[in-house]
Amino acid sequence: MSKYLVKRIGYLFVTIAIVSFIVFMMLFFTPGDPATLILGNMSTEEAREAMREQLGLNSPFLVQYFNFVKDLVLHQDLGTSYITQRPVLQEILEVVPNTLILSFVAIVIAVVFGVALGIISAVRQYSLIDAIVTVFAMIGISAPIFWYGLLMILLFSVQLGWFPPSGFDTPSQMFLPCLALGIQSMSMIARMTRSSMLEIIRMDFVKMARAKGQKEVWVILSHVFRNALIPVITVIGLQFGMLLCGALFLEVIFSIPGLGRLMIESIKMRDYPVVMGGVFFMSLCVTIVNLITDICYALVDPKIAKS
Amino acid sequence: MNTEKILEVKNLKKYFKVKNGMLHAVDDLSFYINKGETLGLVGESGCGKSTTGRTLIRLIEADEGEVLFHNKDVLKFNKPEMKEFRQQAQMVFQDPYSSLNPRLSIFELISEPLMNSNQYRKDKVKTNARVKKLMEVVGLSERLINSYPHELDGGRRQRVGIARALSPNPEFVILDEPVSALDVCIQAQIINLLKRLQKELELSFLFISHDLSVVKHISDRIAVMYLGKMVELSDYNAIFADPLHPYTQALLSAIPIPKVNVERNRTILVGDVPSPVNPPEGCRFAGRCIHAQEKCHQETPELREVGGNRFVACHLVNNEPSE
Amino acid sequence: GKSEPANSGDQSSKKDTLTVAIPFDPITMDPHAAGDTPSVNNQTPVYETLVVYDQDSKIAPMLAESWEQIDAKNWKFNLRKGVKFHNGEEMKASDVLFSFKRATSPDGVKVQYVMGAIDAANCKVVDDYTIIIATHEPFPLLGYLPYIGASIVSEKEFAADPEKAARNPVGTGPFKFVEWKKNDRCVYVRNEDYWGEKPAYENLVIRTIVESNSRVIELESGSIDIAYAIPANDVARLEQNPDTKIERNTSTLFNYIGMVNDKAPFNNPDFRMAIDLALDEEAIIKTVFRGIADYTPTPVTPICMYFDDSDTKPRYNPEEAKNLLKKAGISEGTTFTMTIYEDQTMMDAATVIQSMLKEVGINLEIKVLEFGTFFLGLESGDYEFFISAWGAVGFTEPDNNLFGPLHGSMIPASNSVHYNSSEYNGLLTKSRATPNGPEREKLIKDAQKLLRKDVPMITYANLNQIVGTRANVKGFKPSLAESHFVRYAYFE
Amino acid sequence: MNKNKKDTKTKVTKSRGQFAIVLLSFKRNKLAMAGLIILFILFLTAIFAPFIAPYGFDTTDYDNTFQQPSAEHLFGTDEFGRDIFSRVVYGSRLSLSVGFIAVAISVVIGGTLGAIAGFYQKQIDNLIMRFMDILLAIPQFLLAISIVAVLGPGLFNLMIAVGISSIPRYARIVRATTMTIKGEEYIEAAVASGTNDTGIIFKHILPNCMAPLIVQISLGIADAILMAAGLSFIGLGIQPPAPEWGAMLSGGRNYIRGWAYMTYFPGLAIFFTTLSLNLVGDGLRDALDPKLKN
Amino acid sequence: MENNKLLQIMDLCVTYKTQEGLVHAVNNLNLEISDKETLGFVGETGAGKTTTAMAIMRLIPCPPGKIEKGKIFFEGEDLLKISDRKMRKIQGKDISMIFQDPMTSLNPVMRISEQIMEMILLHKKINKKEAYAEACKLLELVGIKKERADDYPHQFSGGMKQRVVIAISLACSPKLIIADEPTTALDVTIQAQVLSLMKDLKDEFGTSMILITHDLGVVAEICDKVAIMYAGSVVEYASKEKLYLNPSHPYTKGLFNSIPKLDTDEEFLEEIDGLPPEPTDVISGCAFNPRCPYCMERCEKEKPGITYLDKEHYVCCFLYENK
Ligand SMILES: Nc1ncnc2c1ncn2[C@@H]1O[C@H](COP(=O)(O)OP(=O)(O)OP(=O)(O)O)[C@@H](O)[C@H]1O
Ligand SMILES: Nc1ncnc2c1ncn2[C@@H]1O[C@H](COP(=O)(O)OP(=O)(O)OP(=O)(O)O)[C@@H](O)[C@H]1O
Ligand SMILES: [Mg+2]
Ligand SMILES: [Mg+2]
Repeated sequence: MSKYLVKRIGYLFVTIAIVSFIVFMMLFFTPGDPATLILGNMSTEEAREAMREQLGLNSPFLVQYFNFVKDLVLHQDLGTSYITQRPVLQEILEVVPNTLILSFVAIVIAVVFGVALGIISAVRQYSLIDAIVTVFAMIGISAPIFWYGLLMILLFSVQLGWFPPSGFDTPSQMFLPCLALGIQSMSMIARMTRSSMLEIIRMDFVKMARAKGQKEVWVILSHVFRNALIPVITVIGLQFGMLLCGALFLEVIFSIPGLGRLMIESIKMRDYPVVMGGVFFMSLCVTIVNLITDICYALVDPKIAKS
Repeated sequence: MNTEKILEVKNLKKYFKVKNGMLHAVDDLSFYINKGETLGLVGESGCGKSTTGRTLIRLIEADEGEVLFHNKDVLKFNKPEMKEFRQQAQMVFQDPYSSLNPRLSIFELISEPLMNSNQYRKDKVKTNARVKKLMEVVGLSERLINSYPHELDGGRRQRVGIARALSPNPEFVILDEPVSALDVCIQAQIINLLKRLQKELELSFLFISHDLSVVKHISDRIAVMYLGKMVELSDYNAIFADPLHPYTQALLSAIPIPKVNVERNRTILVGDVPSPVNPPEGCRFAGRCIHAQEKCHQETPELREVGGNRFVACHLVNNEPSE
Repeated sequence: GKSEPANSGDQSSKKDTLTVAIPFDPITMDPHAAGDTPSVNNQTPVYETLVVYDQDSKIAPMLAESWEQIDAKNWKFNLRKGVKFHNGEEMKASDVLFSFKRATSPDGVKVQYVMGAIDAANCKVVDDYTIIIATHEPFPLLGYLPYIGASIVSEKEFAADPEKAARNPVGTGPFKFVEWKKNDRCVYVRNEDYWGEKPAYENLVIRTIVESNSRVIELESGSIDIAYAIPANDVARLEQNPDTKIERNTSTLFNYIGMVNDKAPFNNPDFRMAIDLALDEEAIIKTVFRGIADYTPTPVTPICMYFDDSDTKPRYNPEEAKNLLKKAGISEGTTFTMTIYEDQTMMDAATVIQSMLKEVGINLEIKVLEFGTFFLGLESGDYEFFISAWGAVGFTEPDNNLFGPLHGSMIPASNSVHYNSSEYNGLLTKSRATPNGPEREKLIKDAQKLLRKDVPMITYANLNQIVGTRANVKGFKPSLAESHFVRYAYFE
Repeated sequence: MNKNKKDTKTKVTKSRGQFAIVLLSFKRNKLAMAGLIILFILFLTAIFAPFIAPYGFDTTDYDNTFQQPSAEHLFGTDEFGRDIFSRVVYGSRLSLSVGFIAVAISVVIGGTLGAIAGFYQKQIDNLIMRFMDILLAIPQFLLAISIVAVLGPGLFNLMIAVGISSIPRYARIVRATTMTIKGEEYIEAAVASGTNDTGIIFKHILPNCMAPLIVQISLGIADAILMAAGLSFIGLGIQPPAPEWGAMLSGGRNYIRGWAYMTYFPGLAIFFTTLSLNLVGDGLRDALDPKLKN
Repeated sequence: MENNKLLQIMDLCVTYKTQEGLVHAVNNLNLEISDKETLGFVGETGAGKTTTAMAIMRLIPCPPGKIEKGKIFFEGEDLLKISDRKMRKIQGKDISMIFQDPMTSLNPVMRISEQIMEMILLHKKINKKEAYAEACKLLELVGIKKERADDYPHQFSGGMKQRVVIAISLACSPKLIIADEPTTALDVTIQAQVLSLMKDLKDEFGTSMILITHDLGVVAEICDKVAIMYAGSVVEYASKEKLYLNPSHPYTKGLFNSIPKLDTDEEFLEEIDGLPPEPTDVISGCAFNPRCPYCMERCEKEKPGITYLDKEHYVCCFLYENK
């Protein structure tokens, strides 16, 4: 297991290194001059040239990338934001907790309700409740998150005045965005749980458990569910990337200071260090979550635990 | 019987690289098949029967050894020679469900091997006639010519598989468990069909199966494999009347016989077939053999002739058969 | 927000926190590195300048008690005594000198556009409370001094650790900085040692709420007291709501349609005039700004000093426009591209302009670029039509709106229309050397008349400052740009 | 071991093509049928937009701005007095073409890569799939944003961005199916009958890859439409006055307080489009995947 | 009702609703089994063997399955009428079941010991520790070392898994074990091991057993009685000896003739023509009539009733009606 972990973590670093290279390359070829953006359009060409020199924007691509890596490795430093002149790491760390809280709460909501609904509809296949869950899940998957985020504000903040439409400090502020984000993944998870439960439910060992005289509830929970969990875990892992994207919309709609918004703004402002840092961080999150899902996988599936 | 060797295999080896070592799927196999003869290849699951069959026609590339087809080494054939060879040697697969492409019609399936020869590719009428002839030969009604495999039952599908193998007029056909997926009644139909075709078309068969009674019914000679090695090879009568290798003996005694009141001395093997990954030195059967001795665990027994055209790989069998 | 909704007036007398919502997050707290409105919004509570525009847009003393112009290039300022920085140090002339030096050094590169005029090397400290400020060329310095780049910072703090100082501003203003939560809020507390009249409330919170809807909803629910940049379509509702009200002011900001003047057919004044004639600016204002903006005939907006009020009507005559187009050799159905960046009002305006130009037989393709890409092309003069804006500084000094965007020496930096008229250049250069008075007034007005004739750009809207406040917030008046002063606000 | 014996149960003798079977199981699946019908209507709408829409998508009418839905303007009018119904109708052209073309891009590139990886395996496979893994480590939407930033906004660039960012999923699925199919006995049978590599890829592997791919495509188009709308929503999408639904939604957001209907209709349009595609995709999956049948 | 009958099935009908139509999986099936008796239940694929077994256990998935009519008496009580609770008490404790495929009948994520303990804890009032000890004892009984009790199924070979399943089914010393093709998925040598184990255990515990299979050899080995099933109903029922020596129903005869014999050489096998009926087809008269070589006019119109050839031997065929 530990060897496996070491290998995975090594792989994680390689992935991130290449991701950073790709992103760096993409940014390099992106039109738009950071110096102009920093200084504004009233600035003089000399000032901009000086700024470019100062930011190292005039060196060749590989040199710039090398400097980035050097700083990262030697100083654990992601550089300084062109725009705010603050360390990128600090910029990111300030906003990242909100994004993580948002994603985490959403995923908890999604997993708890998604799995429960999935189980219910699988067990009661073709029943009314199954139909309702299926339709609900389809709606959850198809409706654009930025739309129902808005509708939620319209309903809960404007019409009913129950929750504030912006900010992310108090639980009441967090409720709407977390719910909105959770709904989408919940739908995915519910459907996945349902179909993998249905697949497992037909297997011989389930019949065997019933033939033992086991109660149906326990058959479902102790035999079917644990096996059905394996594909569900993959979905949860994959959901995380999607969740970060959904979070980005909600950060915009609910005015939440988060990583997604920071990224969009930085991309627009050609604040390369922040973009790099953000991508770096997001990839790190995604890869770590993948690692965690793989470990959960191993915990659930004894076959994988061995190898 | 004609004694011309159509196929001769010498020291064939195929190892697969797997996670924790080398999997000895086929290890130093030698045998031959005469023209018009059926060689039965039996053994338990995973002992390398299919791998042997596949390496013979180079669906898998062998690691070592020679496969002489009409005295020419198949393993050294170049592309055009291979193309020629593929017309002469064909294969019928175990699973009539997965061995037919579900998207092709029966006509397309049967004519596929023909498409490699110019005379058929250009001439639609000829192909059509040939396919219809083949369908008739294997007992498929002509109206099925445009149906798709999923519309047919297992027996019919296997007939399609056979027709397809026969379409380029091969001399030699490898039959990889062609009946094991079928019910007894259908199985009987297919076996009869194969026997009839062999007679009519003077085919040579390599018949792979794990069902000894079926093998016995169809084969002239039988080779028994265990964990990638051949342990015994002789005439079918001899094997059933007087199995020499302890494994063959155990195998025979394990077959349930559908008769009442037959008294049998059964040797029930203990333990499971060991893993073929990095097998130890010595006789591979030694671990389960009730007669195993010191020597068996240390030296690998060679397949040797023990008279009467019988071959066996066991330290404990005397040079002359006991009769 | 942290603050609970204030339901009625009885509670508000006790209120000691003012919460302001702005639409964007500040970029920096370093006044010499700030060019953007949100940063200015967050620095005005903390930093102060030598002089200031009062609520009536007149120059008034702030850190300087009095001043005089010694000659064309030198000004003497007498500083206020007993002014303390938030770190307890007293403000001296040396701090002023330091601030100006810093603002004109590479550190102040973002404020170069204004501060570059100051010749820091020749500024002289006379004594602790007197300083002489020099400019390179004759320059209307006083009108520019309320600029954020001219803020006075503590020499001690900035000399020691500029980076820390940039994040933890230490100024002389009525509020002390407490914390800055990125993309969320900045928090301030009243400076109890303030030299002047202290604000009526103790805490100031400036929140970043990007969504205009949310800003309005939060204002309605009482979570915030003042909301900047209220969308025009919410004005009526906030005015009707007894709990909220709208404060508005005109401004020196304007949006314009740019045409690259050194490129055919835009180099033909007839063509430019034809476009002006084809556009019904009032209709644009009505649709895009829901009527809450004014027309300005030139970059000099009506509030500016020396506004030329002889010719203020928008020109709209599609028939004449067609004639002029014919004269300019533009055939019916010619297609042009209008490049804009993604700003809702600009996209809306472009949409309206598109349909108006269609009336005179010009097809307009709208190309929306990202902000970053937009400016790149602006510099290189790649565009045909474009829409841009000017005037973030917000002074009534007309030079601000005439020189940067149109003076020949500013090509390509800020003169994006590449207008280079020797007559116009001469008028402006001369006006800079002329002290305020009838002579300067004439020069400035002539410049405006020239622009009216030449139409190098079509200024279609003079924006209004629209700020929503709770009904119990008094004493607040929007400034001419978005850098409003909240220090005078109080709860009733 | 003859595990295969079990399969012998699945016998179909009635003469039905695969397509007919899919259709049949589709007919039984009411949700999928509903999806198919909605999708069909959408297609008709897109094709006949000029005949359906009562006004032009960019016809402004400054005297009739902000009209609530009425008989004259089914969905009301927007801030320029444009008829929202007409815009939504014309928008179907954009959204559907963005969805289809973007997916076409990713299927062609991803599918080819996946097929190459799956067929030749070993190093090539390793190289391609590691690269795909890396692309997958960047959240897809972020990747799309970055690509739009590089290329600039616009209809075509939007398609490219959405297309490129979903390459990995098609590469993966095609690779996986190629590899499964490669292991099928009928491929061996084809080799044994002398068919060459090209014949095998085109006659045997590709046609059999289609089932899972089609499912993925129909779900993928829904995702692509959503993603394109998302990009428009944050202002990186199609240029005005093109009636892209995401952009309409984004624009309508400013008027949500007094004129919420402006966000209802484009939102509903996106929703129904993706819903129908998801339903159809789901139905296809059930119809094509024997495991889920009972 | 005679009292020595442990299980008696009367007129059982089971149907499945499928896309193609209603499948009459079990049609008016009658069957009985006495104490300490082993019944072999033979038939082709799709004959309805598994369905019958599931009906006894009351595990027919519903939908799509439905028990249309019939009675299943177990120790005098109709299993189809009692409450779920009561049925759960019987499941596992009095009747236990072994499924066809050992690969899938064990839960892959539970330890072997847990799976055995589950059964014990459900039906015996003992604590976990005792249950664990008992589970180990059961494992030893089926020839698996108790050290391996905490392993997971994937660490076992097929034969071992099937033995674990047997251990589970024996855990509560049931009165009846239903074994659904317990060895079909196993190799011959392993099959021999498992069969001999089952035989020993059955004798030791004195349980009754229904052994479902399509292999007449297996039946010959361990059964006392045999029921031949065709298209959902039993066509012939007799003691093993009687059936093997005197197969009477044309289908039974065909079945015997289809099997390749080990002890005699024949050129061709006798086959039953045609194919088993489609599950959805309703055949009027005797279900076997389209394939029956002795088919009479009457067979196409009427369903044959039960004809007793002997006290222990009945057949459903008009050929014997008047004898
Ligand atoms: N491509 C492969 N890669 C790795 N191992 C393989 C491969 N093909 C076969 N093997 C292994 O080689 C051994 C022999 O396999 P083979 O299929 O020849 O056995 P078999 O006797 O035909 O078995 P069966 O009766 O199940 O068909 C098995 O252990 C199998 O797992
Ligand atoms: N869950 C089900 N849904 C629909 N039809 C079913 C179901 N289970 C069984 N059947 C049908 O009922 C008939 C009898 O099936 P059953 O499984 O009892 O046969 P069997 O004799 O056990 O066959 P095998 O030897 O293949 O196990 C078959 O035609 C089968 O297709
Ligand atoms: Mg005009
Ligand atoms: Mg069965």
